[in-house]
Amino acid sequence: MDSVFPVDLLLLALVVVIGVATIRARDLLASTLLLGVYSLLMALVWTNMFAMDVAFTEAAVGAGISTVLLLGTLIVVGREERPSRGPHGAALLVTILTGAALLYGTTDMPAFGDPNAPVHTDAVGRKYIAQEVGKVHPVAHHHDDTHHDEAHHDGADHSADDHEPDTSAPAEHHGGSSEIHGDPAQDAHHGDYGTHVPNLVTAVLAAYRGYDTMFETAVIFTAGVCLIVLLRDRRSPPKETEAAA
Amino acid sequence: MRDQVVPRVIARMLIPYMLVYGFYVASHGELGPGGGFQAGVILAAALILHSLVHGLEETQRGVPRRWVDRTMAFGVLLYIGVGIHGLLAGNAFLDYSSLALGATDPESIHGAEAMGMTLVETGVTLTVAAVMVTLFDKFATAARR
Amino acid sequence: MIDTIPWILLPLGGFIALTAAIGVLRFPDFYSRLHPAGTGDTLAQLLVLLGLLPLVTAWEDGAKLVMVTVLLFVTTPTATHAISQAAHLEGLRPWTRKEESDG
Amino acid sequence: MSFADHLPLLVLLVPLLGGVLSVFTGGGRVPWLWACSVTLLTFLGALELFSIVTTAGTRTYALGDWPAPWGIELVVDTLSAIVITLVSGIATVVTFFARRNVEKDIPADRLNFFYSLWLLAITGLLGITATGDAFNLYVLLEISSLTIYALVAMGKETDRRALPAAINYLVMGSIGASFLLIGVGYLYMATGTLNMADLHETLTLMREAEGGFNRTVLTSFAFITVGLGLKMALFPLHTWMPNAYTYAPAAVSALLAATATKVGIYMAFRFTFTVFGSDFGFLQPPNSTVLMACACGAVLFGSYVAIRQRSLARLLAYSSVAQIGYIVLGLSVLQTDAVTGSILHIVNHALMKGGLFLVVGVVAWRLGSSDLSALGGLGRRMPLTSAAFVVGGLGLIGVPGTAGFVSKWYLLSGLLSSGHWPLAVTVLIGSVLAGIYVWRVVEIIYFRPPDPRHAEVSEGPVTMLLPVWILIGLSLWFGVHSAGPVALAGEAARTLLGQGG
Amino acid sequence: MELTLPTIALLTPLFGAILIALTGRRPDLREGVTLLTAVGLFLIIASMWGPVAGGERPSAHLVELMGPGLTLALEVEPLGLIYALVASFLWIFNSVYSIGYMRTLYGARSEGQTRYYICFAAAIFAALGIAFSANLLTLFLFYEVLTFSTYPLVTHARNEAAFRSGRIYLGILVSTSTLFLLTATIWTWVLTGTLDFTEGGILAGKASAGTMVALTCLFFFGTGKTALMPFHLWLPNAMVAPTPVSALLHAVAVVKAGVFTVLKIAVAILGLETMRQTGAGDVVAWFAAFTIIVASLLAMSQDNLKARLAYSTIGQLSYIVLAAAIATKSSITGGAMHIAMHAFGKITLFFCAGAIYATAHKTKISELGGIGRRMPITMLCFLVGALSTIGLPPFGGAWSKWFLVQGTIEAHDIAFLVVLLVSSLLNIAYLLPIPLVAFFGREPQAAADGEEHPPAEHGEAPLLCRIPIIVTAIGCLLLFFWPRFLHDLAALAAN
Amino acid sequence: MELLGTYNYWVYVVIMMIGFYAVIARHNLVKKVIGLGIFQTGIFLLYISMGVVRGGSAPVRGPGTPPDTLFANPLPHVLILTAIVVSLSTMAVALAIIVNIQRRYGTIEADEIHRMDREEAEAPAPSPVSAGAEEVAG
Amino acid sequence: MRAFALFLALFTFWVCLSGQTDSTFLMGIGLACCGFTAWLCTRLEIVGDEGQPTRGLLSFLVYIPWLVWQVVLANIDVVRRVWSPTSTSIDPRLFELETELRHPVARTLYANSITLTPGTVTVRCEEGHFIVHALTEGAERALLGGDMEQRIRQMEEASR
Amino acid sequence: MNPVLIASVLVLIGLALVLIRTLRGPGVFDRILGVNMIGTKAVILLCLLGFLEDRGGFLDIALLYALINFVGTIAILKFVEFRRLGA
Ligand code: NA
Ligand code: NA
Repeated sequence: MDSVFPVDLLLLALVVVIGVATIRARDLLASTLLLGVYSLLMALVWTNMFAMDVAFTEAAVGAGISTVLLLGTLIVVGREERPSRGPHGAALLVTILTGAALLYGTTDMPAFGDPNAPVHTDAVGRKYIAQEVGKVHPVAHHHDDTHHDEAHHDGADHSADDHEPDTSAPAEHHGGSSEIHGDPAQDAHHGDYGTHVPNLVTAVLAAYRGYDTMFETAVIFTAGVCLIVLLRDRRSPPKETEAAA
Repeated sequence: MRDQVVPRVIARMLIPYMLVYGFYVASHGELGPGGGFQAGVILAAALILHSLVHGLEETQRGVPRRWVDRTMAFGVLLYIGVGIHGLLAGNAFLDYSSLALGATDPESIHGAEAMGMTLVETGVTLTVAAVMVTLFDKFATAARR
Repeated sequence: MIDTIPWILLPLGGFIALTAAIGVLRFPDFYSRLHPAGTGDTLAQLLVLLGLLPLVTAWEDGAKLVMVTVLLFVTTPTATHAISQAAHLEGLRPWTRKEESDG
Repeated sequence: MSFADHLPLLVLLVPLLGGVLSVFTGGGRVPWLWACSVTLLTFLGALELFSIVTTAGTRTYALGDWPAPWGIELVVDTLSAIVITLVSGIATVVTFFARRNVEKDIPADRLNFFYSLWLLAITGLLGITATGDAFNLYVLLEISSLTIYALVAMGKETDRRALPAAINYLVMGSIGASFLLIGVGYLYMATGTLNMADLHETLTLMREAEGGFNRTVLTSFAFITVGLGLKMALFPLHTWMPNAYTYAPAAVSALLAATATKVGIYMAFRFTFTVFGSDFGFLQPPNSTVLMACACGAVLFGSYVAIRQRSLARLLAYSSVAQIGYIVLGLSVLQTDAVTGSILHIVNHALMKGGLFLVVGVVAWRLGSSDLSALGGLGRRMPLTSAAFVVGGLGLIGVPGTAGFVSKWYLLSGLLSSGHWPLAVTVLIGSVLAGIYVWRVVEIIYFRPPDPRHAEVSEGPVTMLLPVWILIGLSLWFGVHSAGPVALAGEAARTLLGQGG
Repeated sequence: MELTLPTIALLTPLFGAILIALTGRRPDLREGVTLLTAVGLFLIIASMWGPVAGGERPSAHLVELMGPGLTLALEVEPLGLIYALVASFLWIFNSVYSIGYMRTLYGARSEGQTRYYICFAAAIFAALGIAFSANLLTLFLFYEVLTFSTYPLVTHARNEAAFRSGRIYLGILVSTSTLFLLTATIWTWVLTGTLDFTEGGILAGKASAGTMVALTCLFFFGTGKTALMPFHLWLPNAMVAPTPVSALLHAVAVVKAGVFTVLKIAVAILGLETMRQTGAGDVVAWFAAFTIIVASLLAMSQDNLKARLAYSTIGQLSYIVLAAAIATKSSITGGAMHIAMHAFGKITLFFCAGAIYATAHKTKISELGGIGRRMPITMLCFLVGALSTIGLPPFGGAWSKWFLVQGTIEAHDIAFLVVLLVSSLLNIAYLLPIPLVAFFGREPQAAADGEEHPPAEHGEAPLLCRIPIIVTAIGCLLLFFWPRFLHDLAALAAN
Repeated sequence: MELLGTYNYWVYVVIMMIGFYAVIARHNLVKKVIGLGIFQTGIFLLYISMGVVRGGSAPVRGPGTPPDTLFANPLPHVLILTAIVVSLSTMAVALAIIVNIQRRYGTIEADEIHRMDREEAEAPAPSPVSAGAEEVAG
Repeated sequence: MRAFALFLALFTFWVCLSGQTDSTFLMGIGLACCGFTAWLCTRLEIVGDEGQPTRGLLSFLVYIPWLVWQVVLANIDVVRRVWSPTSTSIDPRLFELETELRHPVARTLYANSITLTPGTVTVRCEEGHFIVHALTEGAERALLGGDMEQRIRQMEEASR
Repeated sequence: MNPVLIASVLVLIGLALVLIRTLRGPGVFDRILGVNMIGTKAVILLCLLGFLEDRGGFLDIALLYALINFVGTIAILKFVEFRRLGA
């Protein structure tokens, strides 16, 4: 039994309790505080699920930045939520239907943590982990319906080798997998980046899916611009206007 | 909070270390957890702490709004610029291997890839830090009456 | 010898942390709850640090562990103080035994 | 790699860079000029890309030279090329148009930021169209959404109701995006990949292996459909749209109406056909019945409510609800002609509605209001603007000679040849209702006595009328010379339906 | 776009419209242009008579609208030529009449006259497009253009009543064409893959009997311009328009476009043979018969002259619809001829009504007592028009009625024969009293409150109104004695 | 074990339902935004759960990592990093709009705002200013 | 001078964090970042006596073990009171504590030390006096004894 | 069994107990105190979890969280005390 599970169970139970409390609190300040705690515990959950970078971010964002943003808002809008009458029937129905649909979808899902899940056995995740994606061959820039076998770095598949035959098996092997497995000196060999990028998350984030991250940065930038536009400084000095005009 | 001695002193002590910690997280993204985004948040948190304790005006005297606005755009531009470098070098957009500047040995290529990642992460850091500071600035200003 | 240190210090740290939590839950008013909050966790962290140090493999991990502890030693009392100061400024009055016997 | 190879990327890199750099453009007319140049450049690139794709077939672009499905790839096929050209073209025209409206609606010291958001919104829309990655699509969708929320909220300078409209849009849009995220997550869970082509391949293999529907995939389909339904304002998930279109700055409404919802529909096409595949069997009864019911509801409800509106912008917004219904109707029957009609209608409706919202822009700029009560006698005082409205309105009805007729023709022949009589009747009734709401406005414009408050108002300036008539004129042009568009849309439809092409 | 004779004919009124727009500020020039265009157009169309009667089919490909099979194309064949000839010929005199009428009533420079002449030219353009269309798509397109181009004419008065009528006009015409005609067109396209007008129809063997019935109903009811009940209301409502417009609606272009369309569809889409075999026209035929009788009865109850004429038109149109529905050779011939005959008769009647209004400001039949003595020529022409409409010799209407009757006999349908005969009696009952009253009735005296309607000291209608009346009345007469050329074309069409 | 196999997914569904309910049922706009945050965190949990491998470890491959280590799939982590950023940005924009609403309406309760708008629409609107007309005059 | 001291401290911090002493690149980056931070902090006006009390460092290092010992000692007391089955074990009170400490860092250290030692929490930290909340009378008396203030005053004097 | 897990569970239980205080209040300062304390406990927990699975990266998160927790608490207090953030 993994140590993941007991801690995970306890944490998740707490998360649910806090979630409900956050929603139920009339005092918006209390809601804000609880949301911070909620994020923090969620970060713990994710730490426990080996998602270090995500936990790192969630802690910084959920407990830090969004708390501050909410506080800034509450200063303007006040702390009290006007009381409303009882549970909202239609909303409850919609929520339950949505939840039921989601649960229905989970019934065909692989078990939690199952190493045979498609997510782990599919070539995509495995090549990320091995950092053996390899660049597109210059000739094959277009019409690459057969992109599965274009990687030119083909080392060993480090994980889940024996669970499912790799449909996109590497076409040619430089050296043998046994050599790499056996020789500790070779352990450090990573196909795409040598030893430079041990954090696989960073590799995927900044390189393989760097395009996503570029737009993520653009999203942040967008948020900044939106705020500049939407929250005009009321005491904006007139010289600023002049300078712009 | 300027007149509350304990938070003020502690904040003054902490802020430089927070900043350095932020830079550390940014530059060690490839090695461990964290990266541009987290680093940016930490850097911003340091400045936010400064604003909380010393007041917005004082922070903006040290780090003017204009800088922040420029940094916000500069980060994105750095990211795009690294991408365009690959494009101009005859590879695809965001192909960092062109940062090896013609070297073809695997070690240089790997180093170039890592360098590219560091550069784009720096771009992310700058933008995130600047935007987070802007967010705080805007909400704090909006809240002032 | 070095293997037993974690076995002593870590559960002790956990116990202190738990104690502090119970204190916060049990104590009658805000001001008295400050005490376990401001002290219990720092000690717990200290014990955890000492308990974990034998398990550290890379020296920078040890350094970080120390840093976390130092940081907590700096920030926890500061935060506790700041909270109590805010409460006091707000006019929150402490619970006293005399009051209880009066009421 | 040659310049042409980079085009799929460049068409969205240019507005992205332009959007970021726009922050540095200072004030006055510089930001506007900048935005105009950027969109024009984008449009020229898109035209070039369009000609390449239509002659040489689908283009792909592996970002960072990482092969798909590990890296993200851009895929521009006929449908994407059409939508890219459409979006960038309309963006160019609307940007050129926007100056006066924006100067009136937006404080002068925020113009560079406004155009920054504007260009980023366009970037997002173009990016959605070009990407071949399901998650990247979500990210780009959020860029465009976020900017559009802010752009809508900027209508607050003239009418505070823009703010609730924007927050409502934001909440519903975020729910939509979240549903999309859930759907993509379930898909990823089931297949382990995010690349659209790869997803399709894996799903096909899965179906063959399992001999039935995987419940995870089925749920994913449902959530993606609902999410995109929210984004494209498909009845009954359209409730955010009328207010957003009404209270947003006029230029923003035009951009939104012409491009944003269209891109939403484009996404529905991508997921339905490229990812799930028409042969997947999801769009069979009863699933398709739900979609058809929504589409029919959209047509009837949207048209009916449009008749009862008191503001021109709102009327056009509800009309959009109805027109989106037509497009979804075509999609839901999975028949070549109907899908062709849908694709045609994406383009045609974008042109017509874009032009009509620009008319609203001219009117709002001149009269300070787009209330129908203020439009009396407009036909005499602003003859060209009014004529543009009439032509665009006829297109909405689907009168022969306008582009609207062509798309409706294919839609109807698709519906009839697949035996969907009730749907065809709905489309026809929708057209009649469209006739009523359009004609109501025409009567006011031409026959009501002028409002004395606006007695002195004269025709809009050439720089505003030109964009209006470019869009309206194009919709007329495509109404007559529609053979080319029809052939192209037909090819796109056959490709989507996997009939070769 | 091929610049052959049909194309030139089609474009002539369009250029005329542009010229009218350009000369709008100078009324004399403007109206001169109108007349010149009308005459020129008639000559161009008349020049096609010889070749078409000789079996040629001048054609032109305009534009490939939506790809193969869905093009805009023109082809001149006998039926279309009849309609085009009638429309272009009557346009000349309608223009003359318009000039007289509008100047008398409103003055040369009054509001909206340029628009009036432009729309008139545009309506003729659309009518020609319908007449020469080589396929159903082209026909449908011009059919809609006609609707929209005549809308400004119907609402020429720009008052509340005009809007209401305009709404009804557009509402009925657009919704019937959208809901039924378009559906039928697309359905045909889906069934056959072509929309080209073909001799013998294109649906033979492609559609079941039930489909044929449905299609026929969709086509016939979808052609709202035939004013088949229950979609007839637009026609009486449109009488608020100036009289020349009514003439255009009732005689020159609009309703004739409707009946031309049904005839054309019966001949070249549905196919007469197929229709007869499948009984496709039965439902429509009964509706037409019903319309004929009811419209005649309604006409009798109208006191407003133009309203009575409007209901008369509804009845007369249904003759042609009935002819198309019966789908025999004679009935089609009769129907085709009736287009011309009714046009001449009805335009005469409307011209007269307009002349009476312009001269004496009278609209009600009950006020017409003795007017024949002040306006003898006008009322004489009215009598001629009425007799031709009723179908009595020696006027043109007699021939078309004759072929219609023959058609019902060929179809062995006694019921429809009876309907025709009864309706003729009704025609007499509601049309003849008017000239009788005019000539023999007593001139009404001033009403009690009376300065408003003083016994008008007026004489004949203005010259520019009188000439067209006389010409069209003579036309009615000539068509009886020289029906040959018309009959030949009609018979060609029916084959 | 079967129960343990899917409980994570149940929890995520529950969390999403909590947030979703708040988004649609609450009138207070700040509460809606908070609900949205919880809703989205639920989705993040779904993704992160996907990446977990029993017996795996964090996807960092240091020099000392044994070669046969099972790693959690890094891709969901990357996706969620992006999604968190997006969610934060959305929240910031939403709150900015809410601040504006409070300033212009004096309330952030959606139903009250709706009521105010309706009342305003029913009342006769003041004459709008015509900017274009001004420009023509000037 | 202070900025340089800060720079040195920061770089030490960096080395501890990074641990990659063999990577010239990372160390170079570290130097640059620490330099930049020092410069930025100067701009932000947080470099100074309050932020970097460099001179009292040595005596501070002596003070720490004593403080930790106090923390441990006093914690035992709080633990006992927390686990005691009745709530009678505490008798909270608020009292004023005169202090002669002037330097902000010294006052901060004193205030935080009071808070860290269980049984007492600094509630207000005013010029010349603190307001302290004590859990028991014993804790109050221990503080009023002034042992802690004495040690800190020695440090304050040493750094002057 | 391992000492790290024992400590983790103990800390986690403590965290849950503090949560009860946070939820109950009664005053806003009790909540703030609770939140701050949960933060501290989370930091301890993060240190422990790092050694539960032998991953150094956790310490970075702990460090970050200690910092963020402090800044957040100061921000909240600023809100409560001054009803503003900026000055
Ligand atoms: Na990282
Ligand atoms: Na204490």
